[in-house]
Amino acid sequence: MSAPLMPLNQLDTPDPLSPEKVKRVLEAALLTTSEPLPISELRKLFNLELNATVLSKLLEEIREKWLDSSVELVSVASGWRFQTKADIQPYLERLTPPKAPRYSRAALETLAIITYRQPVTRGDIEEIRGVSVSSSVLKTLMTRGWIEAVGHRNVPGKPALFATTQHFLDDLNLRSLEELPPLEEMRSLIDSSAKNQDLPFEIPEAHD
Amino acid sequence: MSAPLMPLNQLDTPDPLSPEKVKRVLEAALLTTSEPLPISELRKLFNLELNATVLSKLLEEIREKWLDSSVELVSVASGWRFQTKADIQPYLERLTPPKAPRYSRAALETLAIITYRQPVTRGDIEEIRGVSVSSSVLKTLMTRGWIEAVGHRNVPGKPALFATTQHFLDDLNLRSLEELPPLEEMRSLIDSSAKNQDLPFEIPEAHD
Amino acid sequence: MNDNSAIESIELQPIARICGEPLLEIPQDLYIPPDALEVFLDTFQGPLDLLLYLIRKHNLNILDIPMAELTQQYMAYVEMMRVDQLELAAEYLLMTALLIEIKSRMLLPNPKIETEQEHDPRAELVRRLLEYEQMKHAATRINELPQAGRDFNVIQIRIDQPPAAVQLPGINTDDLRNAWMAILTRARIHHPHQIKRETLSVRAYMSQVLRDLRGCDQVEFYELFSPTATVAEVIVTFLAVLELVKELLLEVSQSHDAGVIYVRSIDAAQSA
Repeated sequence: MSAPLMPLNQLDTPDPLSPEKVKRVLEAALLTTSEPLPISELRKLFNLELNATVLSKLLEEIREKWLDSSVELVSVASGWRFQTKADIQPYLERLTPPKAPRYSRAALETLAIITYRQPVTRGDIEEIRGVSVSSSVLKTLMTRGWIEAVGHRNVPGKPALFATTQHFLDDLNLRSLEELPPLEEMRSLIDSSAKNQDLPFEIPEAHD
Repeated sequence: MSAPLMPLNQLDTPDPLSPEKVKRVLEAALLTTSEPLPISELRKLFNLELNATVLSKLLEEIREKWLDSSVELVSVASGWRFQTKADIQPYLERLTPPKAPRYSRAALETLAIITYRQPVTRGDIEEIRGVSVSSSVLKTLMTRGWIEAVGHRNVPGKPALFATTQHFLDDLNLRSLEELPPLEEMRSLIDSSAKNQDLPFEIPEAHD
Repeated sequence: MNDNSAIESIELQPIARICGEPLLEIPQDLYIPPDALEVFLDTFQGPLDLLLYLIRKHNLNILDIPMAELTQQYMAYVEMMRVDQLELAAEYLLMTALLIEIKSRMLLPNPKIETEQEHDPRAELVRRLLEYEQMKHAATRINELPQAGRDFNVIQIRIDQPPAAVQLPGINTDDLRNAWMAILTRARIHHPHQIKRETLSVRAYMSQVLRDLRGCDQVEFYELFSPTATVAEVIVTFLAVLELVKELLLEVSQSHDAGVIYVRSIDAAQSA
């Protein structure tokens, strides 16, 4: 067993805090919590006596140790968490029907617009989609905790501005919005070989 | 890897169901549920194609594999479940400090009356609060060692007279009752909250 | 870049089924059988979506959309939609109006000098179509990402909680004060209540005197006063004794003039 990482506090923790012990404690904490735990929270396990670097290193070791298992340690937006691997999902679904709903196209498009154009108002979403956005779609995404109103635009009616939440990133296994697939450039809508004469305007480029 | 336990169902599960795979699935299922899972339930993971004996044997193997970990697989009345080991508990409690219990309003008011009006009978407390005082409230405060009966009033029924104890002062870090917020200060607070009308009672004053 | 036929060949999946009959594609003339309208509305997210479909899958040139026919048919749908989908009808109607506007402007002699490109309605429509298409793709990509609860589950096992040491509620002096204030406020609201003018220290010493007398038959008066007591303490103790006598909690007796004064708790006297 390796040398203790910090002096033994007899009253509080009866055994010396070896890296092995720290890893045991980290594992137990992460296995018992469904919410991701940030390093700042994990430090509390050791009365803040271990720094973030040490914990990151040990978490990485735990992650590697579990690689071959049916469960993996991942780092998402709000912190570290254990989760099952995708190949296990078909089995687990036999036990409990999938909890997550399948979203309608309207909901997914609304979510995409909020994700890539945030913060946006309902009006902005309607402008892009060309149809009205039903309240139920926004409510569904809010109930899931994926979007939230982060403010109001200072125009008549003071419409709410929606943005995605950290929970949304967590649920998609992402650490930040930057990890989302980048927006694709769309193929031009006007065929250059079309019989029409020169276009009297420039086609705007898709940009983000 | 051992021989498949059952014929491969191509559509449903792409890889052969080796004992290793079964154990991976069992582990994942047990790690995702905090409730114990009975064998009858675990069999559903494999479309009931594995019998209870096989599963019990594999569960036993999983249990042994986890023995040295901070988490253990146990078999309880309603089935199998993973749980943390007791030696990890002190660490986990640092993460989620148990929420401090609070006294009810009735208990706090009773205590305040005994503190400021001592010695008082239960009848006195009821008269001041305008509602009856449950025995459990008095019992709670007595068990805590904060109040005690210091005598009896010589009226029919000889009700006990309650007073606060030294232990109560100790617990509140007070040297004497005089260190409690003076009642005079309270009067000004009450006065400021009372708009117009005269108070229908005299405010007690603290002055020596 | 003429991949028209290629697209057509893979696009043989029915876009909808009407009464079991597959609707293979939206005809170029935009005629939609009335029975199919509902499915049609479900299939497309709105006029932008429909237009995008027509342009992408049928390589329809925005400029070549047969406006007269389209308008006629759209008007018919709008009539049908008005029953319960007035809002949606309005959106299709708006799109039709926009297309007609574009068409009519394109038919006008082309003024070669376009000063402000942004004001070309066709440019604006193309921009919107591209933006919408981009978001449609993004939606698909987001939906393909692994999703908690759908593609994986988070781990949560039980904490083996040993019977925790009972934690007692803590209070502080503010709690007491607030409780007392609540009582006073309530008393003021509900009924006139006489609370006597007394000092806290006297009440505290009353308790102390009773406590001192507990278990004794009687004590001599001077025993109630600590030899180390300050003058103030002596006075307060004396006031406490007087108050206790007044409240019939103490009995003070003296058998003869200048004799020993005895103090006994009436409670003790009764039970003795």
